[in-house]
Amino acid sequence: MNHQALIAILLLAPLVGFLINGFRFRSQNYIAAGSIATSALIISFICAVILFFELVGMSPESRTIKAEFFDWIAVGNFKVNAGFVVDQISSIMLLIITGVGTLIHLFSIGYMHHDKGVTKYFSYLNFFIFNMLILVLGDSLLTMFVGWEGVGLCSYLLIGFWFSDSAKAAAGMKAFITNRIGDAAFLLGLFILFMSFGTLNFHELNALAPATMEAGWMGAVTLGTLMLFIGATGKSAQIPLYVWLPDAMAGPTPVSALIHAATMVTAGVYMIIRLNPLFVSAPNTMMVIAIIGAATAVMAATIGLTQNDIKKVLAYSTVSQLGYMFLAVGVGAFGAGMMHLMTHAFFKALMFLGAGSVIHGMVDEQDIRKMGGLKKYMKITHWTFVMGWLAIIGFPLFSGFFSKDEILWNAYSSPRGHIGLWIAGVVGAMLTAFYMTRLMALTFWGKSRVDQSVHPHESSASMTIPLIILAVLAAVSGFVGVPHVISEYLGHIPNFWEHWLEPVIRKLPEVELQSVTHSVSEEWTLMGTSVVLALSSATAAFIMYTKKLGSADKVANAIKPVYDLIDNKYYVDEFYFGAIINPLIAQSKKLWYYVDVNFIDKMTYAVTDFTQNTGKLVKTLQNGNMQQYAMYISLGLVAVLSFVLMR
Amino acid sequence: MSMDTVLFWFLSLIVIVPALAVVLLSNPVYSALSLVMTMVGVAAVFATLNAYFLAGVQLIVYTGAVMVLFVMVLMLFDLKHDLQTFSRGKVSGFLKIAGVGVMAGLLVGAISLATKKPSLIVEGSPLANELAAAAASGADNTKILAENLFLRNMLGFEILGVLLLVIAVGTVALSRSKGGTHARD
Amino acid sequence: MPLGGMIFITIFIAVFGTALIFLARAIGGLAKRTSAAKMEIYECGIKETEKKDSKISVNFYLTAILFILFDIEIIYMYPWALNFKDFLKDGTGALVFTSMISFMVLFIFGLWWAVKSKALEWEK
Amino acid sequence: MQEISLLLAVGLNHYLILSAILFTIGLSGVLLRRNLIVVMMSIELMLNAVNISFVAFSKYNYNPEGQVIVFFVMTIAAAEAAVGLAIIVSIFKRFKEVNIRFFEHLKG
Amino acid sequence: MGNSSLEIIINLAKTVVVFLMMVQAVPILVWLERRGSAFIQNRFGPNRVGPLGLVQLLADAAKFLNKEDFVPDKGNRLLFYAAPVFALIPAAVAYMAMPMSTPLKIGDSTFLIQGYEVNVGIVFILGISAMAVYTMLMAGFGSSSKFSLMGAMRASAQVISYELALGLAIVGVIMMYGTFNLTDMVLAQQGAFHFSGFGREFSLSFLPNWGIFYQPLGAVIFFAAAFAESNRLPFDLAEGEAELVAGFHTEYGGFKMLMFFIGEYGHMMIASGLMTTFYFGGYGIPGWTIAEVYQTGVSIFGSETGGSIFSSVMHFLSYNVKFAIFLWIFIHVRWTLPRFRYDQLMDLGWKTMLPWALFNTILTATVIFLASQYVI
Repeated sequence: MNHQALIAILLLAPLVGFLINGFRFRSQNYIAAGSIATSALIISFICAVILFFELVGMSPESRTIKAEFFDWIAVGNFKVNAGFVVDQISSIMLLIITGVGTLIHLFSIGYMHHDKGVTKYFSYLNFFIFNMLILVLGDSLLTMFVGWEGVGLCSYLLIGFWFSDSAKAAAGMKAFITNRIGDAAFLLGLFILFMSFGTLNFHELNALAPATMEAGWMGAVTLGTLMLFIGATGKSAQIPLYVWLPDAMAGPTPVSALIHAATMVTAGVYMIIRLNPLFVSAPNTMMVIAIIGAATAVMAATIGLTQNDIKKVLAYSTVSQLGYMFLAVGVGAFGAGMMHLMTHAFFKALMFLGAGSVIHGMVDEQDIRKMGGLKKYMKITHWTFVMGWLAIIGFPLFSGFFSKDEILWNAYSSPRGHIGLWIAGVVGAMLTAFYMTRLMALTFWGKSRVDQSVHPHESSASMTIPLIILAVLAAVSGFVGVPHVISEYLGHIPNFWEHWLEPVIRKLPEVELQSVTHSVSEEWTLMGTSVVLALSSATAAFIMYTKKLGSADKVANAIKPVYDLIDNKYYVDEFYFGAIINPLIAQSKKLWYYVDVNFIDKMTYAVTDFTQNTGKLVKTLQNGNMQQYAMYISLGLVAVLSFVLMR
Repeated sequence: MSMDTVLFWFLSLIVIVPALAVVLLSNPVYSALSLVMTMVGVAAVFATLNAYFLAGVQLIVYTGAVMVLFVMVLMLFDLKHDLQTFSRGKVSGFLKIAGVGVMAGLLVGAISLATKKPSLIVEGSPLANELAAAAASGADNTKILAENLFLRNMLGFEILGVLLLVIAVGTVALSRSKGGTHARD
Repeated sequence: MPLGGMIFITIFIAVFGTALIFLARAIGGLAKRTSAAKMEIYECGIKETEKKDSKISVNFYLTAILFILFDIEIIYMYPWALNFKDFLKDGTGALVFTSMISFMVLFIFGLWWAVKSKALEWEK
Repeated sequence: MQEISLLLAVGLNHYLILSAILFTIGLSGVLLRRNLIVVMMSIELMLNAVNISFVAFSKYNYNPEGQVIVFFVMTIAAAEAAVGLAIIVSIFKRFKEVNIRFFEHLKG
Repeated sequence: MGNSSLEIIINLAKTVVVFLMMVQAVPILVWLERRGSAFIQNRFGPNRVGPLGLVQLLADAAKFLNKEDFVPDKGNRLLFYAAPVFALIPAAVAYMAMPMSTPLKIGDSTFLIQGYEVNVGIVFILGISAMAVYTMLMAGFGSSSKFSLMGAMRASAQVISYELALGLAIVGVIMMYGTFNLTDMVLAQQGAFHFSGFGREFSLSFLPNWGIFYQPLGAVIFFAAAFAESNRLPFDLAEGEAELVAGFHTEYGGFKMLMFFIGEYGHMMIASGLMTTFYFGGYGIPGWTIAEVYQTGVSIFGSETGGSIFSSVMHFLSYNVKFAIFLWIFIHVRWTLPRFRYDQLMDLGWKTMLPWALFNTILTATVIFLASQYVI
C-alpha cells in the first residue's frame, strides 16, 4: 500500500461516512448510522497506525510522508496544492484524533440511540473528523485553514444540534461567531506571513524563519505569529475568546468530549507546535503566549470552583488545562505542551464520557447538587472517573502528573520561563485538584441527594467499554515521556517523546548561551512542593464536600464579594455584550434607518416617480383629437420656418 | 395702372374673401358655395398667369366635379348649421390661432426676403429670352405641357391612371359597405 | 383670355338679374296675401307624418364620385388629343399612343367594374 | 417709389403672398372648424393655394414642369376628396355624426 | 380686349349685346316652341295676341312681372334668390365664347362677332357649363322641400353623368382639329372634303369639309349628351311634370321661373352653337370659302371695311341658319320622343353613351395613328 493511497483512504473514509449518513439523515436506525460512522473511523485509525509504524521505520531525519492530490490554487508564483504531510507531530495528532474519535463514536451510539436526528448527528461527527484530519495533515497554512474553518462549522452544527431549543441554537451561534473572530485574526496572520515570506508551506516557512531573534514588536514575524496566536485563542478558547466553550456544553456530551476536549481545542496548540521555529524567532509573542496561558489557567480554575453543572465544571477545567499547554508552548517547551495535549485528550475525553454516562443514567440531570453517592449505582463509570480524576490532579505516576510537572519545571527552568509563571501554574494545579475533588465528592461519594423519581443505573456495554479503554490510556500514557530526573529511579525508561520530536522541534538559542544550569535537586524540590500542595487541596476538598457539607457554604459566605464575582464568571459575557455587541447592533440599526430607508429607497422612488410622471404628461398628447395633431404639425412647421428665417 | 394689375388685385380679392367665408360661415352649405367662388377665382388667377388650359381644367375638375360632390354630400346630410362651428378649448384655440398667425407672418416674411435673391434664370440670358418669347406669344403652351406630361412624366401619368382606378374600386366598396358591422339604415 | 370681358358680363348679369327680381318683388308684392296653407311647401300626396331622416341614397354621391374620377381621366385625354398629330409628326407618336391606350384600358376596366359591381344601379 | 411699384408691378412675390394667405386661411380652417366636411374643404383650399404658387413659379421661371405638377396635384386632391367624403358619408350613415370631436372614439 | 379705351368700351358693349341677344332669343324660342308643338299636334297655338301670337311673349313677360313673389317659409332665403340669378351667368358666359362670324375690320381695329375670344375655347365652355349644376342644387336646397331637393339631386346626377359622354365626344373633335380654339376649328372646316392619310389624298368635291363627316358617331353622342345637359325633353325627368311636380323649381313662380327658362334655353343655344361649330363648319358657308366671300364683298363695296362687313354679315347669316335648324330640332324632339324613366336615363348615360364615346375616341385615335404610320 503506497503512502498516497493510505493518506487518501485515511482522509476519505470519514468523508464517505459523512455522505452516506448525510443522504439518509431522516432514518432513525441508530445502529446502522452508528456502525457506518464508527467503521469509517476504525478504517482511518488503522491507516493512522500503519502510517505511524511506517514513520517509526524511517530514519529520524527524513520522517515525513507527503501526498499531493491536485493543484488547488495556482496564481502567479503563489501555488497551493491539496498536499498532505505526515511527520512526527501530525502522526501523533492522527493517532489521538482517530483513536479517541473511534471511542467517542462507539460511546455515542449508546448515548444518542433515543434521539430522532441520530443519523444527522453521526454524519456531522464524521464530517468533523474529516475536517480535523485536513487541519492536521495540511502541508500549508492555507490547507490547515480549510480544516480550521471546517472544524469551526462542525462545532457550530454539533453544539446547536438541538437547534429547536433557542438557548442551544444561540450557544451554537456564539461559538461560531467567536471562532470567526479568531479566524479573521488567523487570516491576517496568514497574509502577513505570505507578504513577508512569499510562501505558506510549513516546511518552507520553518526553513525561512530568521535565526536572529526579532527584537521589536512591529517585526513581520512577531506580528504574524501574534495574529496566528489570536486565531489560536479563538479556536482553543484562551482568555479573550474563551467565552464560547462553557456555553458549548449545550451540545450532546460525546460532542463536548470529542470537540471540546480532545481535538478541536488542541488545534491552536498544534498550529504553534507545527510553526515552532517561527515562534522561537519571535520571543515577544512567546512571552505573550506564556502570560495569557498562565492567566487563563488560573482564571478558569477559579471559575470552576463555583460551577454546579457537571459539564460546566469540566469545560472550565478544559480551558485551564489548555492554559497550561499554552504556558508550556509560551516558554519554549513544545514537547511538554504536545505531551500534555495528548494526556489531556485522554483523561478529559474520559471524564466527559463519564459525565455523559452519569447524565444518561440520571436521565439528563446535570446539576451535581442533585447527585451524590452514585458510586453504588454506576461502578464502572465511577472507577474510570476516579482514574481520570487522579490523572488530572497530577497524582504521581499518573499521566497528568508527568505532563503537568514537565510544564511546571520548564516554566521555571526555561530561559524564557519565569518564577511568576511557575507560581501561577502551581496555584492553578491546586485549584484544579480542589474543584475536581469537589466534583468527584458531590457526584460519586457522599450521601445520595438524588430525588426519588430518578433511579440511576449503569450505562450499557457500548458506553462503558470506551470508558475503560480511556481510563487505561489516561493512567498509562504518562510513561511515554518520563522526565530524566524520575527515570533514574524507574529503571532508566528512555524519554521516547523527546527522541521522537527532537528533529522537528527547534531548540531555544538562549539554551547554549545560558550560564546557569539548574541542578537536579532544584527540580526535585519544585516537583515535591507542587505535588504536596495539589494533594493537600484535594484532601481539603474531600473533607469539605463529603464530611461537612455545610462548610462549603460557610466559606462561600465568608468571602461573599469575591465568591459572587467568581460565580458570575467575572461578568465577562456581560462585558462583551455591553461593550461591543449591543453598541454594534444599535449603530447598525441607526445606519439602516438613515442610510437605507431614507437615502437609498428615496433615490429609487425618485427615479420611478419621474418616469411615471413623464408618462402621464405625454399621455395627454395622444387623446385622439385630430385637430390637436394638426395643431402640433403646424406648430412644428412654424418652428422650422422661424429657424430657417432667423438663421 | 395696367389692366393686369387691376385684374390681379381684383382677383386676389375674389379669392381671399370667399376663402375667409369658407372658414368663418357657420352654415357648411354656404361655406361650400363660397369655396366654389374661390375655385373660380383661382381659375381666373391661373388665367392671369398664362396657364389657360390649367384654368379650364381647374374649372372642370374642381368646380365642376369635386365641389359638386361636396355640395351634394352636404345637401344629402341636410345639415342646417353647426351648433359650434369652431372647436372649443381656450388654450388649444389660442395656440392654433397664434400658430396660424405666426405662420402667415413667417411665410410673407420669407417671400419678401426672397426678393433679395436673384431669380433662377438670369433676366438677360438667352434661355430667358427664348422662354419669355415662347411664353409671351400667348400661344397655348399646352403643347409644352403635354409634351412634358406624356414624354417626360409618363410613369407618373400611368400611376395616376392606376390610382384613379383604385379609388373608384375603393369608394364603391366603402360606400356600399353597410356602414360598419351594425349600420342602422 | 379676355378675363375683363367675362368679369364685366358676370357682374352685369348679376346686377341685371337682381334688379329684375326686385322689380318683380316690388310689383308682385302688392298682391301679397299670405296664409299658413299658402306659405307651406307645395306638397301633394299623403301628409307627411313625422320627419323620418331622409334615407341617404348611396347612388347620388356614388355617381358624383365616379364622375370625378372619370372626368379627370377625360381631362388627361385633352392635352393628349391636342398634340396627338404633332407627336405623330415628331415621331414619338407610337410611344404616346400606347401610353394613352393603356390609360384608356384602365379607364375601361374601371368603368366595366363600376357597372358590373352594380354601383350605378338605380331603383326602378 | 417703392410703395407704388409694389402696387403697380405684379411680380412673383405677389402671387406667392396670395398663395401664402390662402394657405394660412385653409390651415386655420383645418385647425378651427369642427365639421369634418368643412375641414376637408379647407384642405382643398390649402391645395389650391399650393397650386397657385406652383403656377406662379412656373410662369416666372419659364418652366412648364410646374403646370404638370399642378395637374397631378389636382388629380390627387380630387381623389383625396372623393375617398374622404366616402368615409365621412359611411360614418355619418352609421353614427349620424360629422363633428370632428366624435372621432376621438376612434382612437382605439 | 383691345388696347385703346374706345375698343374696350365697344368690346364690353358687345358682350352686353350678345347677352341681350341671348335673352331676347328666349321669348322667340318659347313662341316657336308653343307654335311648333301646336303645329306638330295639329292645333293652332297662341295666335290671339298680335300677328301669329308674337306679342303673346310680351304679355307673358308682363304677367310674370306682377306675379307674387313667394318664398317658402322654411326655405333658405339667400339660396332661393341666388339660384335664378346664378342660372343666367354660366349660360351667358359660355355662349359668348362661341364665334358667330368672321371678325369685323373697321379702320385699324378689328371686332370679333362674338362675346370674347377664348384661346382654350372648348375647355372653357365645358368648365363653365359644368357650373350649371350649382343652380339646380341651390334651387333644390333653397326651397328645402324634399321633393325639390330630390328633383335637384336627380337633375344634377343626370347632368353629371352626361357631361362625361360630352367630354369624350369633344376629345374626338380636339384630336381632329388639333386645337382648342373654336375659330381655328371653323377655319379648319373650310372648303371641300379632303383628307390626307395612308400616304394618299382623299377628296370629295361635293361635300363641304365639315366635322360631321369625320366624326359622325361623335356628333350623335355629342348631340344626345347636349340634350341631357340642358334637361331637354327626353331627359327632362328633373322637372318631369308628372312625377316630381316641377323638380327643383317647384317653389318658383313669377319672374324667377322665367329666369330658369332663360338659363335652360341658354344651355340649349350653347349646345346647338357647339354642334354647328364642331360638326357643321360653324359660320362657314359650304362651298364658298371665307376668302372668296371677302373678295366678293370687296368687289361689291369697293372698300376693305365694306368687304369685311359683307363677309361678317354673310357668315353671321349662315351661322344663324344652322343655329336655328338645331334649335328647331331641339324643340321638335321635345314633342316627339317620350320621356325616359330615371334608371333608364342613367343606364343610357353610363352604360351606353360613355362606352360608345370611348369607342369613338379610340377609333379616331387609331385611324389617325395608322394614317400617319402606314401607306396603303
